[in-house]
Amino acid sequence: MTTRLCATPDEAVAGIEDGSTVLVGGFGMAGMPVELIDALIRQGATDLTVVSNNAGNGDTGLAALLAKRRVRKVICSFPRQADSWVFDDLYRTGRIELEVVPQGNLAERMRAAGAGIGAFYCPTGAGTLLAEGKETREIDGRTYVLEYPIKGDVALIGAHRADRMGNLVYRKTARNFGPVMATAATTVIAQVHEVVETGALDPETVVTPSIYVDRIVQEAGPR
Amino acid sequence: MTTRLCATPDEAVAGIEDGSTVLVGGFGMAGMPVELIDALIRQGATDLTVVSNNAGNGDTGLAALLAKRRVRKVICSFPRQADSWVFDDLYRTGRIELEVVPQGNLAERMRAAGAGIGAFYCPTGAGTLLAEGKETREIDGRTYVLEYPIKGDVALIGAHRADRMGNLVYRKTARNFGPVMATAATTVIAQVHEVVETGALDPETVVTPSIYVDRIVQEAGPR
Amino acid sequence: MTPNDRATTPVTDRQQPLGKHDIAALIAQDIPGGAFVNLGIGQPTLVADHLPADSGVVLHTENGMLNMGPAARDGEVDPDLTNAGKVPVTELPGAAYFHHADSFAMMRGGHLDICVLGAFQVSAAGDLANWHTGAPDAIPAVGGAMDLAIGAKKVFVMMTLFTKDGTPKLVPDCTYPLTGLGCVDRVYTDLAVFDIGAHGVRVTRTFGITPDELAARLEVPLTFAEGL
Amino acid sequence: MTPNDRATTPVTDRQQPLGKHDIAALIAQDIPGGAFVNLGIGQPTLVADHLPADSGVVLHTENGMLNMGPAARDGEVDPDLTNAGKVPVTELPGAAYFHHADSFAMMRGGHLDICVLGAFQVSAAGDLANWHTGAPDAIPAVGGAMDLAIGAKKVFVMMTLFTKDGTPKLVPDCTYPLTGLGCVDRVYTDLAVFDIGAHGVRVTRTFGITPDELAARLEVPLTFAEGL
Repeated sequence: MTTRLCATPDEAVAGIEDGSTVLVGGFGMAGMPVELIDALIRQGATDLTVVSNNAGNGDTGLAALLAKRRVRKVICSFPRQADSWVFDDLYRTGRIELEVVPQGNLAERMRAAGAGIGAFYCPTGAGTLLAEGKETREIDGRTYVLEYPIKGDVALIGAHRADRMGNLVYRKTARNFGPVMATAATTVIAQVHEVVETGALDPETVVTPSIYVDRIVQEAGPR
Repeated sequence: MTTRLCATPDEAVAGIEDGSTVLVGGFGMAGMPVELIDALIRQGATDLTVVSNNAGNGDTGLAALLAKRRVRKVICSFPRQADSWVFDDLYRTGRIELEVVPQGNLAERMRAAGAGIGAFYCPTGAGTLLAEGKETREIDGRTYVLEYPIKGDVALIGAHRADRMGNLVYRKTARNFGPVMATAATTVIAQVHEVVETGALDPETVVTPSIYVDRIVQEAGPR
Repeated sequence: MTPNDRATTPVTDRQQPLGKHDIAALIAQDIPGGAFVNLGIGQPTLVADHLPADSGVVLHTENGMLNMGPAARDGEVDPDLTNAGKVPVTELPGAAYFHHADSFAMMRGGHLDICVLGAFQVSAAGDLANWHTGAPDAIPAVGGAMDLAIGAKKVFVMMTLFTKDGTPKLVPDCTYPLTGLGCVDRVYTDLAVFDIGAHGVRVTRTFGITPDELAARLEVPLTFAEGL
Repeated sequence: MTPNDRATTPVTDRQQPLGKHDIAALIAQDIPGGAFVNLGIGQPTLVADHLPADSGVVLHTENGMLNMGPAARDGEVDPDLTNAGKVPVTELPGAAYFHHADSFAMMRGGHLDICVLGAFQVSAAGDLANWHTGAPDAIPAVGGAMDLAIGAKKVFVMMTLFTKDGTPKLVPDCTYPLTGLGCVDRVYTDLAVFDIGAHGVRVTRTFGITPDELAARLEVPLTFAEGL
């Protein structure tokens, strides 16, 4: 599956279908694929399930996607923020579904999807609201909750550099969910600060190997 | 848990107790912590369970540990090799136990131990001898086998460079099991080609963060 | 191996309740040198300001970093380098970056020595409630709290002992939705420090309150350390 | 997205059975450009020698590398760089290294387009037996075979069609211990190529054997591609 270098974010997000599950990288603004989200808004896919750590900030990016009513459901760990008014209003008026997932389960469930794990027993959340209705099991005297993979149709992630083959490196804490989401979606689209020639990245330092990356686009905007 | 820089491999392996489960890194000779294994032979711990991809080659290293009858059980994916005569003889004469584990399960079961996962459903081996007696479950029409973590009391691993804090980087395919084993054992001991000052490793390239490493020792021998 | 003990200067026991900076200083004194520590968002981040520069304490932030440095000052701000509260921070020599699944594997696998969390309530059995008020119109948001609560070797809570209206936050049973069961080891408050374990709830320090007053204001059975 | 189709020069159908290098060449022709491929230890590694330099095929080795290059020649040998058969190899531009859990996650998560494996037996249902002869004194050793068998999008088998004593290796049911159930998509042999799927076993090529002879020597029901 050869990685395609796209000229624009619009080319990169072409073909995303209504009803898709879209994994969106970033933790706050760090690693957030802003240009891809803006292109997704222009592209028009709707009835989406968005999987991301947060549920949008201010009026741009994910929040703008939500405001346009393109999102049926959000799966995230922390929707409530000082500036999450778009989500807050949609949620309080019953116009969006929410699945709150502990942040570690969010990451591990996507890893499981990428790694071919059918389900796993995890101690997080045992005995809490977020495990209600879920299967549990005692293992060596500890209670574990059975958690299932979260697989994406598409992942939109931000990275620092890509080579032309599609290998990715990240920068500092902007790495966050990108490498995990890249393993967990059928089509992985990366927005990068810079595209370099194949061979320019040290193979020891590649974080997301090219096998996981379908399309890359270099950011147009200033950082 | 501050990482301790040891002067010798003997200092590094001091205190390993009889009956321990010892994870031993390496795939063939790449990443094999030869000096630590030799020190473990001198140290004398016995009744060990050894977890490693192979079961020793020739008459040195792991094979020498086996030959001295210090190992009760081997958990590995591929014991049979052209030069695994020490293991072969012990096994055929009923003097050593063997648990054969698919290589991916070996890695994933150690990852689970390090990641706090109680058990996981995995498709590998379903319907084969290696899943006999194991719990299975259909998930989305596919059969998965329930696998449990493999936790070590001690891990002996080889790495390329350590900084004095204990951060590790590896070299090429010598990385193999080292990073996984480092997460899965109570006491992690790394033999490295070189110890550098803290700050000399690029934080983006650290593969095993210092939190996982208890003791490091620089190799005495030539590479 | 246990973290190195580090010479500490105890906070002098006060005749007055502690402020949040005093509580943070107290917690910092109880963190052994060389420990790997996660400081929850909000007040627990203040603990970092009270760790001696030579403590060797390594801070973890769940968004993928070990050996996090202090908050970034003007001119140091890097949008790619923040803590879990999304505040710009710095990196120290010996730092390491990793992705979210690796970061939470580290937390959930029991590799952190200590985490310090805020709380709405802590129960006598060490149950923690810190993510949800249970109010019907509240938007639930859990972040990494549940992972930290069950993952760290020791969980310290930093909170005021009473709400503004005087309701105790150390309670027989939590009435707010739980974050984790039986996970809290120690509770640092403005009025006292509590150890929680198989022995029950034991008061180890008090600040501006007598043991009798404390016992009278809490519904939790207490024992007291010698000398209190 | 599908791998790019690549212009290939088909192996001319032979009046003689293929040798192992011919089989390897045939498999190489069927690997689409840009595919991510794992070649099992033993004969499947020969396939690499027949991939055109401009194919864009990326080789994976389960001991933690993508974009593996050819075997190392004298002077290139690096003890830290081997393939899964522990043979010294080289790296190509755009290579990446990763640890064993990540490597097997890649395999088991369905990210490899094709793997090529040797076999003792393949059944009509696509069951694979390639790790254990079942002999009572055999020392079992599985390596990564079971992970590859269930993980790759397409599993190609490369083997002789008969053992040295003439026993078929394509069989109604495997008698050797299984590696994986229903996992084989295509079988390349010295005498014929077989597609296995819901349609049963379909012969797509023959080499030095007639369809009637093939049907007579195998106990597996066969269908034949047009023109055979």
